Amino acid sequence: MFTPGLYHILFISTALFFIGVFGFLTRKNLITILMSVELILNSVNLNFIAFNKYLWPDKLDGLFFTIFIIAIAAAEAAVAIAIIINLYRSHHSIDVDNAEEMKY
Amino acid sequence: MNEFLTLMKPELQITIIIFLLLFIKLSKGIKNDLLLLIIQNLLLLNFIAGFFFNAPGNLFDGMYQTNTLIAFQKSILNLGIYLISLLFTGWFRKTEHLPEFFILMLSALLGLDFLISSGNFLIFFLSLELATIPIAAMANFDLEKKISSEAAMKMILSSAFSSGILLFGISLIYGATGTINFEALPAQLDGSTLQILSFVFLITAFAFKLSIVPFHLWTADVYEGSPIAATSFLSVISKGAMAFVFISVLYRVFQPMHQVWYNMVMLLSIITMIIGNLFALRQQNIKRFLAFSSIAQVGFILVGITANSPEGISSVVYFILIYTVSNLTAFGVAAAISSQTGKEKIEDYKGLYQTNPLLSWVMALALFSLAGIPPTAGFFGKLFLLTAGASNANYGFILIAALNMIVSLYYYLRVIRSIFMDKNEQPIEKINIHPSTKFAFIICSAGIVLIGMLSWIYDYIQSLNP
Amino acid sequence: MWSFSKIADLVHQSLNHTFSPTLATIIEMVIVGVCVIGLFAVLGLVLVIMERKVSAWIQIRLGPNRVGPKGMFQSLADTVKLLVKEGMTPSGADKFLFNLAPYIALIVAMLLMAPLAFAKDFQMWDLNIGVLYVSAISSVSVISILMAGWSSNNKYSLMGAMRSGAQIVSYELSAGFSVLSVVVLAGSLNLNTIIQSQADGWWIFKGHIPVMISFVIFIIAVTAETNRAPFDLAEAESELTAGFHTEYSGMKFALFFLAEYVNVFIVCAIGATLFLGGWMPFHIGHWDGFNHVMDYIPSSIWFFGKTFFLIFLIMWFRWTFPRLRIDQLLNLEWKYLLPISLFNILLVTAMAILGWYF
Amino acid sequence: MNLTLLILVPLITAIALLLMRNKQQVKWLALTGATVQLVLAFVLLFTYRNEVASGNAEQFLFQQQYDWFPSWYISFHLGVDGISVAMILLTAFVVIAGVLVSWNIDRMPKEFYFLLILLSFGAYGFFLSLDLFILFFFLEIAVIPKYLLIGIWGSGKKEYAANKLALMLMGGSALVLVGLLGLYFSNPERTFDLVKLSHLDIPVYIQKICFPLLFVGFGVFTALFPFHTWVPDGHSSAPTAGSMFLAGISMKLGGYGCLRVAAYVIPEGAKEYADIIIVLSTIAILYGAFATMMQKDLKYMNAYSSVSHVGFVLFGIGMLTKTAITGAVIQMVSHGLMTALFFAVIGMIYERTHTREVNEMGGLLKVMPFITTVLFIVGLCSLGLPGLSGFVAEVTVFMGAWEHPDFFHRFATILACMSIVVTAVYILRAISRTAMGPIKESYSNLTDARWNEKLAAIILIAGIIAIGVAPFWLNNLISPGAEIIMQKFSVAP
Amino acid sequence: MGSSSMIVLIIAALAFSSIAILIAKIVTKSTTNPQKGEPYECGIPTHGKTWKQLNVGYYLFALIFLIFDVELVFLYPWAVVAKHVGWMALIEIIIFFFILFMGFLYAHKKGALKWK
Repeated sequence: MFTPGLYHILFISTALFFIGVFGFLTRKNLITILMSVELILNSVNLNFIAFNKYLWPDKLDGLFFTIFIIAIAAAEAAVAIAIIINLYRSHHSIDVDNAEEMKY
Repeated sequence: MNEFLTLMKPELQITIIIFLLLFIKLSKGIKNDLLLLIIQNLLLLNFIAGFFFNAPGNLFDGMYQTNTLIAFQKSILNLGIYLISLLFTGWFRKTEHLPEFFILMLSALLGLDFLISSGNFLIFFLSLELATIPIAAMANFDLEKKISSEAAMKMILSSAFSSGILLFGISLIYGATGTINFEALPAQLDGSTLQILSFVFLITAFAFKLSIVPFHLWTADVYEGSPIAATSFLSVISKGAMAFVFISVLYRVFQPMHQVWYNMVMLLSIITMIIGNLFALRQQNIKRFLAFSSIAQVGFILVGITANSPEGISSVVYFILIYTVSNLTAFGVAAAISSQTGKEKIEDYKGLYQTNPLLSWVMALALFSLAGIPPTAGFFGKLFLLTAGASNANYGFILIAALNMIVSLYYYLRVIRSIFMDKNEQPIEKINIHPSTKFAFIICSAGIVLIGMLSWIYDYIQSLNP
Repeated sequence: MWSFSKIADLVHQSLNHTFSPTLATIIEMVIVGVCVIGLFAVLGLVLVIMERKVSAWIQIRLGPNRVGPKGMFQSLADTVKLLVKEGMTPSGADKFLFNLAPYIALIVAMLLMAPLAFAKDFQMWDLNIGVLYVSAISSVSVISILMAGWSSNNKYSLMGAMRSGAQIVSYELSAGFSVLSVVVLAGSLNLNTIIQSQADGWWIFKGHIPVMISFVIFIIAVTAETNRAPFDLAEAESELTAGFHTEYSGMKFALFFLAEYVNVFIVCAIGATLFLGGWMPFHIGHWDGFNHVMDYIPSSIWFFGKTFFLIFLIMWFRWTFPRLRIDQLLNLEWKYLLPISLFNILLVTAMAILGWYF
Repeated sequence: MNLTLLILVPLITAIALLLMRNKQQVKWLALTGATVQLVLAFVLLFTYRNEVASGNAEQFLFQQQYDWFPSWYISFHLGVDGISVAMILLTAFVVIAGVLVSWNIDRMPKEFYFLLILLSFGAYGFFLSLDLFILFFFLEIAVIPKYLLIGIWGSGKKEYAANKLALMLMGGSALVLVGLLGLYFSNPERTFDLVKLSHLDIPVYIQKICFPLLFVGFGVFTALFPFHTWVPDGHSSAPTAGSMFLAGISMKLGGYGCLRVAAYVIPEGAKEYADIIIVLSTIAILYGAFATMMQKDLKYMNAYSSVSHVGFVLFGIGMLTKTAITGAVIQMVSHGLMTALFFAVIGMIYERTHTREVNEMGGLLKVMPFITTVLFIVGLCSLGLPGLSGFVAEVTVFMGAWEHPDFFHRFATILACMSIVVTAVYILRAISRTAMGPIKESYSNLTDARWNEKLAAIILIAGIIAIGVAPFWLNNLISPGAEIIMQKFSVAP
Repeated sequence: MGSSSMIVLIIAALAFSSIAILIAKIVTKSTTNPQKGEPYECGIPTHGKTWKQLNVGYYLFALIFLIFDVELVFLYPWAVVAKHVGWMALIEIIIFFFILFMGFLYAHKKGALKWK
């Protein structure tokens, strides 16, 4: 049967990373931007797990890192969502184009 | 256990203060004035206690590292926090959620302390997030203001993005070397393409946090929108700690790739100085102005970082000590004015000297120090940064930096000019300054003058260098 | 004695004997899939009739009694009825999500089957992180509910979905904590290892009061998590017509219905595995004689017996307690269950370290 | 003689000034401070002469060295030779004159005097320091007070002028800084010490890099040709005392720096670029002179003539002969005194007539004889009348320049000499327009100089005449220092 | 069976449900009627937008849940080794819970756990 190797996983994770970056830079909706960031973090998780499994199976650093990334991502998302809710209350929109009180 | 207590002392102190505040919050409410007094004294104690029983050592298999220099760096941050608690008394007294603000700020400080002490990318990342997430919440503290939540949104999204990039870099380093330990990494680095790629990712993340051009775009908006205490924390303490970490990561971990990062940092430094200065030239809002000027200051810090020598570290630490005192003073004056009159434009400062001579002198001192004019400490700070940077004999680079000092002088003088020279029909009225703020101004002014003149401070920092 | 594992081995060998390994594997997979689908269907039918019978019994009435002997085939008849109903999609709905939601509900229920040990050595996937797997996959079920509620273009659906989301996520915490207390004692996340650790007595007996507290919390929490009365706010008929699946009809509704019952079965199976020893017969310490006698009862009987006992308990609740208001529901979780389970974990840990269990 | 006193006195005066509350107190305190400075400067002069007469042949006398930032090898190293003594005397003269002239200032006197004294603090420190780091430190200290002086108390386009001055001077000091760092890192001992550096052999390629940086950097202060543009604006916008300090002291900082740091430490570089210096300074001399002719405003006139006169300093340095260098130093002293006096007089006139336009004045001799007399004296000094200091200085420079036999140097010297003619034209024209002729109606009831103004003028005139009549004592004072600087050129390979 | 069982189960679930829905589609006959597509709300036409702003309480609970759930993630690895590590594990988890509980109390005090 087909078993996925390191390169397949790296391919996916890199793709995810750049999809995330692309989404972060091009999207207008704040929630979507947040989701793009989560995509980036998840691609990193994949990276860590893959490296740990295929390259350095005797060192568990990658696994630990992944757990912490998940936790931090959650905390970050919590704060971000709270802020976005607050932003929605004052701007009645979660579109970045409407958040333009400050300009050069 | 004993070792644990002594080595982790700075962090434990802060943790205790955080919990004390939490207890205070959970019990029956205390009046803001009294609470602020308690907090100020706690932070003073914290600052003083930071000088005792400092020993070098490792904890948790080198995940947590400390030495006397690191302890001193933490003391600088403690000093900054203490000054913040004094300087923005006017704002704090009006704040509805005072303990929360300090809990958040101290949590961020805790994160920064751990960040400085980190000996492993895991702790590094965790403490980095601990340091940034509360700042986003702090930025949103003026709940009713639109720009505040906008600032918080920009802060959290950009910091999340940058930590994503940082993590990607770390994961590549892990893949390339199999370790995330700072001690073990240098032996594994050979400058292969993958490592350089991952290093680029890492430096990008650092650039975000330090607001190095071209990753500075969030800085000005966040600074302007946040409450001024949060802004000052972000621009002084957070930035200072990030610089400490940046230098220690570059020197300790990426020493084998010295040539690679030297060129990168040099380029970043040049564009940061130039762009920061050019944008600062056209700012009208004092907070935005200080934001862009702090970007330019970061460019100078990078000049010192390129030295790749013990002098580089000491001059950066020394500069940040000075920068902390000077920039906080500038923010303190701006806060004192804006909390009473709500005026934040540079134009509004016209004729300030007629009504508030002392405040004007303090501001002038701070701005001169930021501009690097003798006899203020900023002169020595900048000079030593340039001297350290010049040890690579790259005089063109140093010349660019020195000329940028002139540009920066121009816009600092702009503020000085509106304070001292321009006439104004309706200058800002007499500002009532809270006694504790006055006290902070005295400390800061003394610091600005004396830190430079008393050479033993620099020598002390130099002697701490392991 | 015959056991499932021997049958499984026999099938495996004979398949490998006759076909090439790849083909054999594929055929095995097909067999497993068919078995699981069968189990699913059977479970759905049995549980529906069981619920109706139990409710009738508690309310002292007859219950279904027309179709088949004593109304045994009533649920089959229901299925046929649902099959011929038209499955509509409301005009304002988000079609894709609306149709996707029941699939996800079913996939989640199905995936949860994987680590269950139905009998001795009879398990689809002997997963080393079985407990984690179960809690991870079961969290996904809330997505299908939210998806269904959101896409229906119906206020009641949306509110029901939100309520049920809040409820499920809240109670997931207590459920997680009570599961953890067994993990602490057994020192493993592997369901099989946990079952083996109960060879000299089930945890609910070995672990004294703390584990009993965990067990009680677990039962309450899973009742809430599966949206069953008295926590069935998500589909409170009197308030929200039918909650998140108001707009569903026909077979899609049946799938939700089925998934819900299978979920009940699964959480009860997990509870039985963790606290009541799974397929492990009732053993008492080193009373070898007694233990031997108990071993004569097949392990699958033990497993299904315990599971159905728990299912019965949950059904019993439904007809005993009145429905909670949402504030009461959340209060119960956040003000009572969560602090208690936090504290309980500490107790269990202390007990585990001190060795104060049999 | 403890040289630290010379630095401490102005510093203490400045700090004490800030604590004063009363306008009278401020004035008298400032005057006391300035007097003490003058006394100290004379004490220094006499002790120095005694010391030299008693056979002390050391290059720098009264050396003091304290560690300051030992990890950078920076020390607080003070010491004087004849050149520094001359410059310190000049500073003391100008300071006391400046304080006296601005006796009647009514806008924020405390701050005004504070900044003046702070400026003098920077100047003293600069002339005394033998460590390049503290030299640079004092150089920069002397910049910002000028900015504030012009910006707050100035007139005309004061903000523009203040900005231009501050930025150009700081730009100059930035170049100096890079040059200093180059020197610092190229010597094996990592020292900023001037004495040590002068004994080290700095590689020639480093000298070739550092010399232009240092020379141009200091040259900005000295109105080196393309960088002289701050001079007219700054001088004309500044208040009287500010102009006096600017022209009298501040421009000399640059000249002293060029001589002491650029030429002395980096002789090879100086040799390399000497021709360019001569070209530029000749241009400055001629350009300054001709530009002065076009001016109608007295302050602008003096400002441009300063460009021309200070050009002689650089011209002398560029010649690289002992006589020329001595002449350059004498020119610095002479021009410092003269231009300070000139600005003081212009200030006095402006205070009374409220105009600086030459064409609007006339016949002032009748109403203010003292002031007009001083104007005569200073004008004559400026055009180089024998018996006054200007003559001595310029003649020494030309003599030094004539020592070079080749065409290039001769030609440059002749060109520079021509400027004297031009100077005579504009000075005489200006004096005749202001002092002679019929008096305007509105000016008929103007008063003559007050006691403070008289005192200031007398002090400065005394200096001018002393140099003019007895130039040898100044020459003797300076020439040992110039000798040592010259040795570097001859010894170097 | 190992991890491939996940694939098998997903396929089985998909197959089961799609077959069921397909059969239902074949068996039933559908009629169209504009009223049929209306949301089912007591027979009266729907009033206002469906996706209205929900009570902010849901978000608060979601946020608090997020924090606790993540914390639960950390407890899983801890729970496995707690018995072997011994007292240190207990002390560490007490500190952990203490911090967590302070946050919980804070949320409680702020009224975040009160349904409004």
